[in-house]
Amino acid sequence: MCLAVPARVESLDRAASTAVVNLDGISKEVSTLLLDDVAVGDYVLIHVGYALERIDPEEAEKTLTMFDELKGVEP
Amino acid sequence: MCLAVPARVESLDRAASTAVVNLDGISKEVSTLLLDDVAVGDYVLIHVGYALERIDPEEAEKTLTMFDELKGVEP
Amino acid sequence: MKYVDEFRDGDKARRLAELIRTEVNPEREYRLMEFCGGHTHAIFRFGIHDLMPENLKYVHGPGCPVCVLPAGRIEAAIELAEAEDIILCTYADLMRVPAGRGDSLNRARARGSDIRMIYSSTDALAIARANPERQVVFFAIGFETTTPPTAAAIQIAEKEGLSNFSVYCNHVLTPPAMRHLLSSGEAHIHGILGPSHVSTIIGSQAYAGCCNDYQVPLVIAGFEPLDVIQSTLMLVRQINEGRFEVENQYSRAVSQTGNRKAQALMQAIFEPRAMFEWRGLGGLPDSAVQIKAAFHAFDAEKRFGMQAIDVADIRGCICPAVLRGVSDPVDCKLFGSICTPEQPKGACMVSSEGACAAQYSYGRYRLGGKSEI
Amino acid sequence: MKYVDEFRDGDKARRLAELIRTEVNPEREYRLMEFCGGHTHAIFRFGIHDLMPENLKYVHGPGCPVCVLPAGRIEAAIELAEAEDIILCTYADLMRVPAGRGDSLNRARARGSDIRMIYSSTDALAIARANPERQVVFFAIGFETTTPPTAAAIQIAEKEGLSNFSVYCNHVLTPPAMRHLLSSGEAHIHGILGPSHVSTIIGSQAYAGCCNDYQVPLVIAGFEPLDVIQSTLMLVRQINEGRFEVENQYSRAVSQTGNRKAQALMQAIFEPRAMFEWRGLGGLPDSAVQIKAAFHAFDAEKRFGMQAIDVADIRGCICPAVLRGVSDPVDCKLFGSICTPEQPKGACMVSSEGACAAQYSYGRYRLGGKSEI
Amino acid sequence: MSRLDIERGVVEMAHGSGGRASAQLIESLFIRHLDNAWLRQGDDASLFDVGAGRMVMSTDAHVVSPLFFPGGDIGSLSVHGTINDVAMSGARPLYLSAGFVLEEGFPLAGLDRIVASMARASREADVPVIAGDTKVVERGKGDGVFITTTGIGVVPEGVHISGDRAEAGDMILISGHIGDHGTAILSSREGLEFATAIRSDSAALHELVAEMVNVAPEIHCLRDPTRGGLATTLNELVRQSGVGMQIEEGAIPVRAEVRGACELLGLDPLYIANEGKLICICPAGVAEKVLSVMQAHPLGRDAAIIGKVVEDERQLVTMKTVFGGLRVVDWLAGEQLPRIC
Amino acid sequence: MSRLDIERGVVEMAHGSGGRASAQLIESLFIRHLDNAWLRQGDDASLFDVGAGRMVMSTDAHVVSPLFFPGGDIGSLSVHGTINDVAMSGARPLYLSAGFVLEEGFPLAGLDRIVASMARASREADVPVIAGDTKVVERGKGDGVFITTTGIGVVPEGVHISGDRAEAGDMILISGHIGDHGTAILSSREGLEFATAIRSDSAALHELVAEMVNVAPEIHCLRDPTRGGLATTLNELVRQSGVGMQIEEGAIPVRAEVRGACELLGLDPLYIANEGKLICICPAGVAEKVLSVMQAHPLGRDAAIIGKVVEDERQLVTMKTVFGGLRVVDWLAGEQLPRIC
Ligand code: SF4
Ligand code: SF4
Ligand SMILES: [Mg+2]
Ligand SMILES: [Mg+2]
Ligand SMILES: [Mg+2]
Ligand SMILES: [Mg+2]
Ligand SMILES: [Mg+2]
Ligand SMILES: [Mg+2]
Ligand SMILES: [Mg+2]
Ligand SMILES: [Mg+2]
Ligand SMILES: [Mg+2]
Ligand SMILES: [Mg+2]
Repeated sequence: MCLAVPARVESLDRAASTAVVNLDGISKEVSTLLLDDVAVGDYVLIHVGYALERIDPEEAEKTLTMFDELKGVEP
Repeated sequence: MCLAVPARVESLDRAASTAVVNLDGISKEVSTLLLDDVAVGDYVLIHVGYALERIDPEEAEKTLTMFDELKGVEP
Repeated sequence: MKYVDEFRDGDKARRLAELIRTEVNPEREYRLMEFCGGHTHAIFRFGIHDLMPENLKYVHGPGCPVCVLPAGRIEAAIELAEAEDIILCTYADLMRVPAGRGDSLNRARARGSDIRMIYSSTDALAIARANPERQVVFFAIGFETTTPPTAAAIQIAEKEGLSNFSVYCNHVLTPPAMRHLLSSGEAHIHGILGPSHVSTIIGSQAYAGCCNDYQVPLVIAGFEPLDVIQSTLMLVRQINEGRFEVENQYSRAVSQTGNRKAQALMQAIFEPRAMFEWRGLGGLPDSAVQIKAAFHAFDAEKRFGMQAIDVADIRGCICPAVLRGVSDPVDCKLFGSICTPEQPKGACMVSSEGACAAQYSYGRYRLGGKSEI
Repeated sequence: MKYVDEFRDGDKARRLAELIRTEVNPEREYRLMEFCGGHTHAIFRFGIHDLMPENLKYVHGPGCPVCVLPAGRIEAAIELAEAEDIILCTYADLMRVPAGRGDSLNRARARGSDIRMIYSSTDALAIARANPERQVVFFAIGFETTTPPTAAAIQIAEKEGLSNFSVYCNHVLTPPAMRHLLSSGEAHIHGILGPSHVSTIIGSQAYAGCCNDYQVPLVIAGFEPLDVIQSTLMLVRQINEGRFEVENQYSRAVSQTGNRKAQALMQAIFEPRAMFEWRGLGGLPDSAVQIKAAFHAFDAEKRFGMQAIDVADIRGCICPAVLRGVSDPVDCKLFGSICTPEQPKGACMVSSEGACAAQYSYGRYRLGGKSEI
Repeated sequence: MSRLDIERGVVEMAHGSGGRASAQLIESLFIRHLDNAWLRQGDDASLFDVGAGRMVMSTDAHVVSPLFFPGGDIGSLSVHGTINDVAMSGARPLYLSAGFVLEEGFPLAGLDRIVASMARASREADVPVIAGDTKVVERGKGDGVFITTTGIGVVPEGVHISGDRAEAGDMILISGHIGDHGTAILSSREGLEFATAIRSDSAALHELVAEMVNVAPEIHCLRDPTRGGLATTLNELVRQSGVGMQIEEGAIPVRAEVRGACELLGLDPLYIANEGKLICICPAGVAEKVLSVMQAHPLGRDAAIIGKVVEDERQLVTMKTVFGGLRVVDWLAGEQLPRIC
Repeated sequence: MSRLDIERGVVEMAHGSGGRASAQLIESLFIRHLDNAWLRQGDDASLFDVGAGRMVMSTDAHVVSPLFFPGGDIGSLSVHGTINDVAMSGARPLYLSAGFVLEEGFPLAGLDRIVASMARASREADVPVIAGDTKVVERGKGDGVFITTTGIGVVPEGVHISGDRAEAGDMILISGHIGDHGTAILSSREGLEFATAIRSDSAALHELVAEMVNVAPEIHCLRDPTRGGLATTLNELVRQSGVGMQIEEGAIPVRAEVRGACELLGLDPLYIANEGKLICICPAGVAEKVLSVMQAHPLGRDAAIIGKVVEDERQLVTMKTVFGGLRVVDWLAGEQLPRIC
């Protein structure tokens, strides 16, 4: 449930509480009403035209690092 | 101006002040609000969906008779 | 078609025409104004003029409701339709009549206004009943023939309490226009083919004063070709005999006093309008009707505060002179080149009763020039 | 696609799966409920189940907003759209969901109701602004992820004084449903793949009590296939180790406390609903929200006096059992014959998150039978 | 196989999606009625063999309102209309294609009736519909059903029929009463309803044409006077050929009912549409022979010679009225609408 | 001669009346752009010579919204679409016809742009539009412009391409990236607007096809994956041929932007429409040769072998995911709509 995709914030219109986000060459205006302190360059999760939450790059990195335990495993 | 055609009254709906008139096989419902005492069989002049006036058969006959003075005239 | 076919007999027409040819005085001119567009249409559609002697000329009159409606009143209707969320109902005849700047109801409709063509005033009522949440305005035009049906609609709307129905009233009166034409004398008319269906309502006596005052004979003439030719003969005889009476060729439908019920209905709903602008004739006092104060709720001009709009004359269009019987359509430089029924510049090129349209669509064989699409 | 492609790496997926295969205890069963339809979809779309050991089974949960919406509430929306001159706005997902008697919003639209699909609650506001003379009703559905955008729309409408906008609120809450499932115990679940995007709003702590009370491990899992597989491994390990903690695999988007701003907005506009009917689960107390009294003007149920409608269950459809994790779609006799995504009988055959639709559209290669159109 | 509820169902957007719903609609409705090997084959294009020679192609979009009218419906009309346009080159029609634009919400029962009627017309004419396409538009963006048909045919050796071949001296023939189709449509149009026994003349004229070109391959022009009526079609031919025409009002067959309806609404039968009539222009020498063949065919029973082609650099169609007066018969200007004056 | 105010005018009912206004519209707009001897001739049907052989006929109704989109418009689309359907039989397209349904009030400037674009597409493809028809419907009963085009073509000797000829062992090729057209349309659809550099792939594929059948007349099937996308088109072929198919997700060319748009809206590129791509199914022995020819052509530069035909009495299309998992690739169900869950 709840389709949401991570997209990069390209620009912000703080007065209107909107941002233009980009997802692999697709730009779309979304509402930032649900998020304080969004910054250009942030990755945010987009759901029904709203930015739901920021993606934390360090946590993402950590998760990816956990895959390193796969080294040596033969599929 | 004022396109109007003579049509024969086929039936009457006195309550609704309408008549069904017939013009060479074309039947159409018209309003009789502008005419008192319309009778089935009368020919009436139809204009914008209203019966305007009865055609007087005797007067029509008289007019046609006037054409008789044409007898003998060579076109 | 009973009461139609008998009056379209070609053989009788030729005999009648022959009689006219023998009776006309070759030394003089006979300029007969067909007041009504209905006669204009019959003359061209059936080719009556070809049957007439050279010195008898039909002069077109102002009796075409769409032709005499000033562009400004169409413009006002378009403005209303564009400004308010209304349904504007009107007779199809009006759709192509030029308003200002090449505009028309047709084009306003194409641009998005809700403009609907109706066949009868009862259709406008039906639309109002079916759309209670919207205002329905009936753009009404016409002479005394078409006025009673409008009056009937207002009466019904009042009875039903149809609060979303109103009428943009543009009904005009025949006798004042006729008086105006005769008083100016510019058209040099020797006789008048009098209105047929208008007269069924107002009666033949309505013209008596006019004929007397201006010493012009008038024959109330039916719209079928034999009616027109017979009435022509009657006029020729009056002229030859120096009479200026009201005669009634169309006695099968027209009485002396007209349709009293329709007259009463008109009087119940309408009252004279102090001044009304006619295309061609200018402002004429007491030449039109307006909705009485008691029915103001049904008067679109009042309800929507409609304002008269001034639309500049079309450059080169001589409609005004054509409608006064002073000029012939072919005198117009735009006729058939810039102005055609497809892209009419003036109102007279729209209705098939308009003198220019009748001339162009039916009478062009008399003229030169290649026919273009 | 950053933060997407890294989590769809097929090679890593196979290695992770291998690890799971080595770590599972071949002597026991692992029944893991993917609570969310998003996980169901990922499992079938990417073919994750084929990578899993035989004794590890994904059990589908009720986490698909359109699947759990009772037919009666769709029926009520259709009745409203047909009775009043409204514009009904809704997410496209809802359009094909069966209401009673084979009806759907799609069919109501085809019959003439003005039903419009929107992408965002802001679109519903835009429609309301563009149609001030008509009532615009937003048929809102969804879990805690989709609720804040609805709250935002109501807040904006109030600020703007948008008096023709209202919301038919069908937002439901995740933890009560989860508790209900665990308390019944019928699904025999050993671990839960916890909601990803719901958790971005409500935070990971929201499940702590649940896990404790029912001694079931839960891993909040992202929706990408590697997320699902990694979370599966994490669950296997908890199960093997006898732990029942809330772990957060989706830490890149989910914090312990969630999105406080979104939570505050929800609390400003909504309040718990004493009782809400779920398809499959029945009436659950405090399992949904309703619009607070202060915003009743924006509550379509209040504004239009909408009544709950009882729609009989579809004969043979085992959606309720599927949504409770008790049955598998293929246990349904209608599956793939009478019931297909084209002509769904139950809600689970509509959304591509619905367990039946996912099974049919993506997983049918495991079954026999010729594919029909 | 049919999962369509033809009795109670309506057209839905999904029926135009190109997916399974589209396939169901095509199989259980279109192919069921129009059944032939080409449609069953289900390819993007349909294959057929031809011999070397001259072919023709013609297309017409059909948007009639109302969809069902006395004497036909949009289905039969769309078959007849295109067969006729192909036949007006003297050709033998071979195949038709049909493109449908359906409005969301249109009852499947109505569509079923239309396609059945189309299939009947196609069978009776022996011209199969071998290719088709269906699109669905949202409610309010269409008007029930639009059908665009395209036809191809082969022209017999020695036949050279075209609108630019009318010559001074040629005779002008009409295959029967004019105005029936337009009158039938008017009679059932909303807000204008009147009762009449008049039915649309909608019919496929290719067999009549085949007999005509058989006896008189030297026919110069054939054309079906559809939209715009006899008047407009004669003007088209006059313009193409650079000639003039003179017709006789009294010679033109018009039914009493059509005249009646025209008088009532202020219309002219010359401008009323026909869908089963043709105008033939041929050298005077063969006119009587052609007329006999026409009159011997059920669809030309009331055929008549109505005038002749003349030299006229003004390119006018003129008509001798029953009075002996003369008038121009012009192109239709604007739309053909009822008038009050 | 033109009395049309193309710059500021709009379509009026009279333009569809069949009278003088119709003639003006056709002469000053349609014929001006699509100019050729057939249209200038002005007959009901257009004549051409053919040699003996096998011909094909195909038709498509075009109702795209919006009418203008990145990379094309309904005019070019209506030419490409039908040329492609003709070409998918291996045929060389010869001629097109076009039937227009115009909505009252549509700007003539927009119509002019559409017809100009159509003319350009037709010229570039060297397939003339030789017959046409135009109807006008009242405002609110259409959607600007609908265009139904029909095409005919000739099939070269030795070519036998049909959707029912796929055989187990055949290879499945796609001529390039999928989903461009549908993504471009979505990006400009009201209420869904997003910015992207993606343009419709709308293109005429007949020259590519000519080269393919030239090197490999033994090609079994060709089809353009339009509405319903690659997924639905493969299912159609599976059904026609009574086989199964296995494709490789990783082998299917999809642009990043198309994937992005699909992720954002919850769609699947496999179901997104294409208007300049083809699926080719051929014996494995010629697959590489066909692929080379495709890749050497500008419209097949990114062609790829994406899978193979297998025996499968269940008639399923299955796909190996990039994971190594397997999934069914089903027909499109309902419409392709953005989803939230
Ligand atoms: S021809 Fe046209 S422009 Fe000239 S007077 Fe008549 S209506 Fe006016
Ligand atoms: S297959 Fe259909 S009928 Fe059966 S449980 Fe699923 S949705 Fe219900
Ligand atoms: Mg044609
Ligand atoms: Mg035709
Ligand atoms: Mg024709
Ligand atoms: Mg097609
Ligand atoms: Mg409609
Ligand atoms: Mg096709
Ligand atoms: Mg196609
Ligand atoms: Mg195709
Ligand atoms: Mg045509
Ligand atoms: Mg529209």
